[in-house]
Amino acid sequence: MSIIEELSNRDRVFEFLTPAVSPVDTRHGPILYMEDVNVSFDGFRAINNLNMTIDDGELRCIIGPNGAGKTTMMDIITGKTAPDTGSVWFGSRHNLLTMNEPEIATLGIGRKFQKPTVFEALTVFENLELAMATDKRVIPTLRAAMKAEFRERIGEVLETIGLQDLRNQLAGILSHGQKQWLEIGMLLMQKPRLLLVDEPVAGMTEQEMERTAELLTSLAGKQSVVVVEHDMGFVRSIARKVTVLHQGSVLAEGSMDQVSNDPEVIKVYLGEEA
Amino acid sequence: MPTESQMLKIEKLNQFYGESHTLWELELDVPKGQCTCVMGRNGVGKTTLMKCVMGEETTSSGSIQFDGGTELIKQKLEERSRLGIGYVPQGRQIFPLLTVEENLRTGLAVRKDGSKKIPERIYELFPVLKEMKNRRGGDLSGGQQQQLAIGRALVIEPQLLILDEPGEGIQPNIVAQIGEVIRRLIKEDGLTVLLVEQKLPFARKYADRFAIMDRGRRVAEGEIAELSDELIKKHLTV
Amino acid sequence: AEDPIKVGILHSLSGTMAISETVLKDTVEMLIAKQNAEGGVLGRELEAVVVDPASNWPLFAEKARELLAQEKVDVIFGNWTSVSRKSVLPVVEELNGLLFYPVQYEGEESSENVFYTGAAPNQQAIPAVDYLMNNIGVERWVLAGTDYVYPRTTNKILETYLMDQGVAKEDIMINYTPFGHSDWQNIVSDIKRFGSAGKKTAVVSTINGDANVPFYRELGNQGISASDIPVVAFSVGEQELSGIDTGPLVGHLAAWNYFMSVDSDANYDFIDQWIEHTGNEEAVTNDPMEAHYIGFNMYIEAVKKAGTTDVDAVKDAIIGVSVPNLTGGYATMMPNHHITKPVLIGEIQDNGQFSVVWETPSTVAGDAWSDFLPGSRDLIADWRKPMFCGSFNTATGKCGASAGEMAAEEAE
Amino acid sequence: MLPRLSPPQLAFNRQDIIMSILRSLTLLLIALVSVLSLPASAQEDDPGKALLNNLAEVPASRVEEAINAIVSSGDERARGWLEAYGNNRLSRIDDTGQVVIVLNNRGRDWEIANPLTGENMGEMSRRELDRIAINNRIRGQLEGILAMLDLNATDPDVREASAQDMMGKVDASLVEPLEAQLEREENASVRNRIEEALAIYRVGEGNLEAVDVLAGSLHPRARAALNEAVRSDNPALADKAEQALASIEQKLKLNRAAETLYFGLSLGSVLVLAAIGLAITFGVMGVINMAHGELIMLGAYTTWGMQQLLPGQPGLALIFSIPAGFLVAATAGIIIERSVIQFLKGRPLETLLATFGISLILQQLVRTVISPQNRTVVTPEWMSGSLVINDALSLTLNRLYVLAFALIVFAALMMIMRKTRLGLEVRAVTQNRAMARSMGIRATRVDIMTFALGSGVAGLAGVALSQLTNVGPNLGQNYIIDSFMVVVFGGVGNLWGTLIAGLSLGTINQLLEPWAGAVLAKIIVLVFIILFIQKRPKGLFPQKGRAAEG
Amino acid sequence: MWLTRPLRERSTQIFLGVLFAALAIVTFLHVAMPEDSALYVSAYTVTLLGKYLCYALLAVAVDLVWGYLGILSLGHGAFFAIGGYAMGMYLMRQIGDRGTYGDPILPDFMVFLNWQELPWYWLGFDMAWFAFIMVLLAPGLLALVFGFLAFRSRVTGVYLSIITQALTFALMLAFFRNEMGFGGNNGLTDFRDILGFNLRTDATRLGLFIATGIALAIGYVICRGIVTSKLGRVSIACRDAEARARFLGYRVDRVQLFVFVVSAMLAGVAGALYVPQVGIINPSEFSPLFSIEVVVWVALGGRATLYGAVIGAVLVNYAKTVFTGVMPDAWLFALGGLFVLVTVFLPKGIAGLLASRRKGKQDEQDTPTAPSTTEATA
Ligand SMILES: Nc1ncnc2c1ncn2[C@@H]1O[C@H](COP(=O)(O)OP(=O)(O)OP(=O)(O)O)[C@@H](O)[C@H]1O
Ligand SMILES: Nc1ncnc2c1ncn2[C@@H]1O[C@H](COP(=O)(O)OP(=O)(O)OP(=O)(O)O)[C@@H](O)[C@H]1O
Ligand SMILES: CC(C)C[C@H](N)C(=O)O
Ligand SMILES: [Mg+2]
Ligand SMILES: [Mg+2]
Repeated sequence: MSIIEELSNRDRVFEFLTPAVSPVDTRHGPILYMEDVNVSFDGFRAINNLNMTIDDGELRCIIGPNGAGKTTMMDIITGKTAPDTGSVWFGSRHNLLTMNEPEIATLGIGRKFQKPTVFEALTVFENLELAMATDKRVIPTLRAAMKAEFRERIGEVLETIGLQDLRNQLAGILSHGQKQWLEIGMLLMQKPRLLLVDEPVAGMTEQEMERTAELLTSLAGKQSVVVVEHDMGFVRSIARKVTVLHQGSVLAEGSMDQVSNDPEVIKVYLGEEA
Repeated sequence: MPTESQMLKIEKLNQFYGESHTLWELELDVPKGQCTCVMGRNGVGKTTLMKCVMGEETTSSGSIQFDGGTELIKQKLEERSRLGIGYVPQGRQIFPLLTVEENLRTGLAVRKDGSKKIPERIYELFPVLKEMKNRRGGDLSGGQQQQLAIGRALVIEPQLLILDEPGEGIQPNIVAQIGEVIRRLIKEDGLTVLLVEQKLPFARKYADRFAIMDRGRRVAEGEIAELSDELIKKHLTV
Repeated sequence: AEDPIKVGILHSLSGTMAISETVLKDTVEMLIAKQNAEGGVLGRELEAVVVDPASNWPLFAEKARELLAQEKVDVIFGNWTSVSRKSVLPVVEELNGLLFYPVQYEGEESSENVFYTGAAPNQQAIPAVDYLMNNIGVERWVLAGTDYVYPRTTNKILETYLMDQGVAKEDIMINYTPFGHSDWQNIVSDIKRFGSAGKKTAVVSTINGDANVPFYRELGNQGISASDIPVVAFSVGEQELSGIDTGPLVGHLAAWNYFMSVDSDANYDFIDQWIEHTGNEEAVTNDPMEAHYIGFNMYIEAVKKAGTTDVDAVKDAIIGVSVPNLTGGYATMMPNHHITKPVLIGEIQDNGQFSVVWETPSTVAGDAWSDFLPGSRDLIADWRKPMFCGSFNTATGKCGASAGEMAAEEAE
Repeated sequence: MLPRLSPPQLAFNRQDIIMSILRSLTLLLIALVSVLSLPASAQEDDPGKALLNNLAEVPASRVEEAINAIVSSGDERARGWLEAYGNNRLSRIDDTGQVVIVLNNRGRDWEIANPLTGENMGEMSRRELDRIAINNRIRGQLEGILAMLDLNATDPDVREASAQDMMGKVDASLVEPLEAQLEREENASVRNRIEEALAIYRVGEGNLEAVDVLAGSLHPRARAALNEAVRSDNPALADKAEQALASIEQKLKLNRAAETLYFGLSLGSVLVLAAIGLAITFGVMGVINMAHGELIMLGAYTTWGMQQLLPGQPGLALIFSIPAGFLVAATAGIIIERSVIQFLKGRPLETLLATFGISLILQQLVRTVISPQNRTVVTPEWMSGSLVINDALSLTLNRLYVLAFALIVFAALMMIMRKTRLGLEVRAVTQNRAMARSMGIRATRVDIMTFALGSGVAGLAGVALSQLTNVGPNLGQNYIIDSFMVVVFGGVGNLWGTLIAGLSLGTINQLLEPWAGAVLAKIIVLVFIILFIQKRPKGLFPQKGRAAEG
Repeated sequence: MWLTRPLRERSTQIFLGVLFAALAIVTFLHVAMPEDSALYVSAYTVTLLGKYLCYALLAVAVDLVWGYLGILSLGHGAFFAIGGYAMGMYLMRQIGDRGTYGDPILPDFMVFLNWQELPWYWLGFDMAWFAFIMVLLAPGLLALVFGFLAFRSRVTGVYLSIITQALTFALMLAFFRNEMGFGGNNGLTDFRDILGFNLRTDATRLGLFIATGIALAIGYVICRGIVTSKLGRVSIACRDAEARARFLGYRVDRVQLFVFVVSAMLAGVAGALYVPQVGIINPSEFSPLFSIEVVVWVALGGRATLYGAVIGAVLVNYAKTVFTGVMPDAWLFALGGLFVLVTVFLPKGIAGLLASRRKGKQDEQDTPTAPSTTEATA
């Protein structure tokens, strides 16, 4: 695990690599703050007066029925979808609603999509290279050189995600689960302050799930992590605080035990036996 | 096991992606009226095997016999569904710009009874689909899409239903519900199910038989009860 | 036997201009075949070298260079559009070739190496306007053209000319359209309105190529007949009419130097020959074909006169050469490399032919430089020595720069 | 009809003509009765012969007299002769000097007939015939004369047309006969016309009441007369005329607006027709079909071919061309699909390359097999001319038909895509081919049928376009860019989008044209498209939501 | 350095080697061989080859945006033509008073259409340095403005293709207008000399040919430099999964804009070199069909390889030259057939054919292929 810690050590970032944005200010409270957010699509309310805060360094699990608005919530945070009303703040300084996706990403919010999306025409190695936290502006990118150090870091992540053998394969031919891993790897390279992870273990075996769980818990503390997942075993194994979304708003929040005994939650989500 | 009771009999199947040999001399029996679960780590070729059965990938050698005689390999992709194979692929593959209803209607063409209506039963099994009838498939949430994919495969009233990780991304109670549906269809309609699943509890609960794949080969097979921790350790952990 | 005389044919066989130019290629081939049947010239056969510049202007220059430098042709017959000629011009001048250009054009050019057998504006536009003014009594004018140099120049000339004749500015409407324009509703309706002011109105059309068919169709459908507002066109000939339902056009006019319907034996022979050559009973002839006929015969005469195909000798010899044209008269090569032509006004008939309604009493010599453009009023061209100049300024008494440079080059 | 001033040098005495015409009319009636029994013999001393010879021989300046002589002779064949003369069909045989009527003047040998007996004289070489010259001015007069004859016709429409012809041409000599005609006339609209015609004359004479008659008229002649009056030195008249003009202008403005709208819709419908096939092959199937224009061209050539097959029946041929054009283009589409496109599944951009090649081949094929020249497609009678709403507004019929045709084709296509199984299947196949096949959809068949449908519709467009523009090898090239523009502007994959895009681009263009000129209008429309796409990066009717991002 | 990286790369070395060898051989054969020798390369051929090289540079520019950025520009002819016009204006001004009307300032076409003075946008073009800067700046600026608008609002796929087409179409119509002051349909012709060298001499022609070769080499290296840099990989990322790249923090619009502008400038240079060699620039260079044809060259040569674009451009244009001479009536069949056959039988173009020949040794990174799902259709 020390590798990961090493990697996620924000203090090790070289000066010239630091993106030219002001740092996130979390002195006054949570790292993410959403208030009264509403979104509707053609009259359908996907997010309904949603209020939520994520604390700095927290690991938060979000569960909820299909269509509850979990992915939509992530879309809002990352700038993909603009809410109809409400406010979303990153730290106390950055109003996310005024920013576009790259700005938000540069600020330190990373995301893994529900459907794994990687750059299929690039190799696994290159995928990771692009995700690396460096200056993402055009000219610096043009002039960027591949340093031994970077190579090493990529190598480490490759090891973590178990794709060393496939490093020079095009990402397009990976199997579903392999793509999931690659995307997690990209997230690691990015070293964001806040990770949004949408269904990371779909299509993984139990063992892989365990590994993922370990990985995510080890990140928490230094980085904040929001995990959306339907696999209750997995959620249980990592969860500290769980939020249940339903019909676009928070239905319940609390520890896993609290939540899983909530009759409402059982009714709309878990079903009898969970 | 006598062949007549085999819905699918796969023998010595080999498949390549370009140069890379993905399925090796693969053997698999899928008995009628049962749920057979294929398991294995990521990338061992489960999806590839399903695609071979459906005809989405071409095989280089071997045979796949359907319902005690028909050689599937010789059939075109679109003819296989006419034989009564329903397919729920990994990643859902719904038609994003068709409405939910239209997605379901694509299956009507091959129905034996030539019906022009979507069977009410589908909506009973998945009420969300009725609710979202007129929304475009692509707008649905991941789990809703998964339900749609299953519903769509059921429209053709298949004899054999192939499910590639159907629980992926679906809320627990619906996963359970899908499991129940599978059971019910097996019991009521004598449906045969070929399931790919990673999640042991689900497999244990709803499957009758299992087969484990590793590196493109079938390495173990048997009644679900025979699925021992040892096997799991050997083939399913990294 | 001696080497054949090589005749380059530089006409587009594909692309937008193929519509007009392919027949000219066939014409030259026919003329060559006939000449060979008569024993060639100077005891030498003629041989056609055909290339396809594909309606692409730079390609014209390239192909011209190919013809002159690679194929070493003795003469080129070619080009339709002015832009293609402009593109080819530096090449023929540099490589000292001979080019016969068979199409009416805007003038303002005279090159030592080019022979303009089509009409200059004073051989087409001005007589046509004269006819409309004096014989039809037109008082209001629509100058409609495709937006490019030929119509612009022609209309500029006509505008000056009409104003000189006392036509008021508000009685002239000028309208330009893009190439291949196909939606004429607004413009025709404007013309209709313009023509309803109570004065006899006519349209002088320099509309080019494909745009004509929809234009005439719209005229017909909006109920403008030739007796209301006649249209006189400078680019619509028999070839173009063969693609139009002429029913609604009867009575509209065109000004050319030749019509297929001209009643002369030379013409009938030419038509017979053409029909035989193409094997098509319906084949039509037109003005640029006549221009090539004249140009070709002039070249043959000049070669005979010079006794050689040497370019400089032919250039010298050809000035003053007269050959019969197809309308029963003679065409003479003038010192400015333009030729003399009769001007005919024809009315469109329902059979796709023109009937001649008016004709200049004698032939008109082409003006390289228009008298109605301020910049060229004082210029003349004369390629006889000692003047030997394409743009001699009579006011300053000096030859334009191009000849000066050439003289300098010769001195080197 | 448009105004025509009789040129001053015309020494044509109108009264003479009128009188002679009226006289001849009576004679005509008598003759008509007697002619039935009269054998067409006694040619030698047929007075017609002298009349025709006279017409053929007089110098141009005295042609009027010769015509006059023919008219006043009262010969019942006069009308035929004059019509033949007007149509350039009167010729003389070089050798004998005999005047003949040319029945067929195409090609080198012409079919001729004897004008006196009507007997067909067979073919004669063009060389031996000498056309009897006529020019526009004379033709105009001839038309006038024939129109005057029509004022007595039994068909009120003919009478009305004839009266309309008289607008602005009435002079003192005509007032009386016209007034007499007015007395007799029962048809209201003909009366109106005659009154207007008279009023125009009277306003010119300074008559105040006549101004009232003209106040409601939209006829350009009436306006011209009022304009004259405004300039007159009679202040009362000028005043009144001005008021009348103002009210006319008001109405004209409205009509003008309606006209522009019509122009716009009509241009729009052409764009829609041209683009709609592409909306299927490109918009729905995703084939970047650069040969679309050539498929349109095939449809147009089919129309031409049909008209060749059914000579003299342009209307019938046109109607047959609709299914034929569809079939020809659809067949071509099937051949293209089977021979090329099917191998490019999943490589949509390469279809651009291949179909570009196909378009070159098709163009050159037409050039070689048929001709590099344009072909004549005849407009049938019922499609030419215009539908007259009033004097200031008339809708050209061919475009009206095309507009209707475009809407019908659109509606039919919409039905197919929405209501039939093919529509569903083609969308499923394009969205996810493998999955569609897994659902038992026969993708190959769907491809063929869809491509054939799109191509066939292109053929239909060609049939319609043959009525508006050139039928030649370049036809397709002229529409391909516009078609893509329309489909994309409307939003790829959306048929409604194509319709609205076509119609609105057409209308914008025509609205701009009067003040910007045709060239600039086109440029502005293009710039508009560019800017519009910035605002709506997925066209007019974009596919919205997650589904589109896929 | 990103620019020197390609020089160490084998494929670029081969490309440059072949290119310079060709330049040297042609020059040698032209200069040293007697005119009647079978090996003699005439000035005609030299100019012809020069033209091919201009087209090749244009094709490389198109391939850069299409192959690596997924922007199918159907309007690159516009940048080419604008570069050409900038050069043409310079050449026009060089004529000085040697024009037919002898006006020391106004070009002939302005004189006879009665223009009184030079329009402002013609000012400065009598100076070579200014004109040459404009060759880069004018297309670059147009690309910048156009690209800024388009990429900012995330116009992609066919929509982008069609508005590039609209752009070049609109420019074509505009340049056709005589009032624009660029000579209308007749364009700019009758050039005399460039930088003091007489354009009508073989030596100048050879010089232009060599200059074009060098420009192509430089352009190729620049493109290769971009493509092999991290920016190149980001481009591919933008091409295939634009949204994903954005979530990684890349300003996709900036990347697109940068590459687009570079490409437009290269196209401008190609146009500028083209004009003195063919002797005319006229609005038909703006014609949408020309731009489509350029795309066809690239596709035929093999997309996303750069050298494929060069091969495609040279091959198609050579075929055109040969066919129009050998079979003037039927060359379109041959050319059209060629397009069809190559597409059907050589899915990756000619470069793909070459690549599969030397497969094994070749590293995958060289030719990233685009997954078809993200192609420019809906
Ligand atoms: N663009 C859209 N247009 C219409 N409806 C949409 C759109 N995007 C999302 N929705 C709807 O909004 C609701 C929330 O969707 P979302 O994807 O956020 O659900 P989710 O909680 O992530 O579900 P799952 O667990 O199944 O992934 C769903 O009902 C979906 O159908
Ligand atoms: N189109 C392809 N081309 C080349 N290789 C492929 C392709 N698709 C899959 N593969 C490779 O084939 C192997 C088997 O893939 P497959 O998708 O069948 O795995 P799987 O068992 O379904 O895995 P998962 O559990 O992750 O879904 C993988 O190693 C994958 O990288
Ligand atoms: C009027 C045209 C047919 C020819 C003319 N010379 C031109 O400029 O293109
Ligand atoms: Mg989700
Ligand atoms: Mg799988």
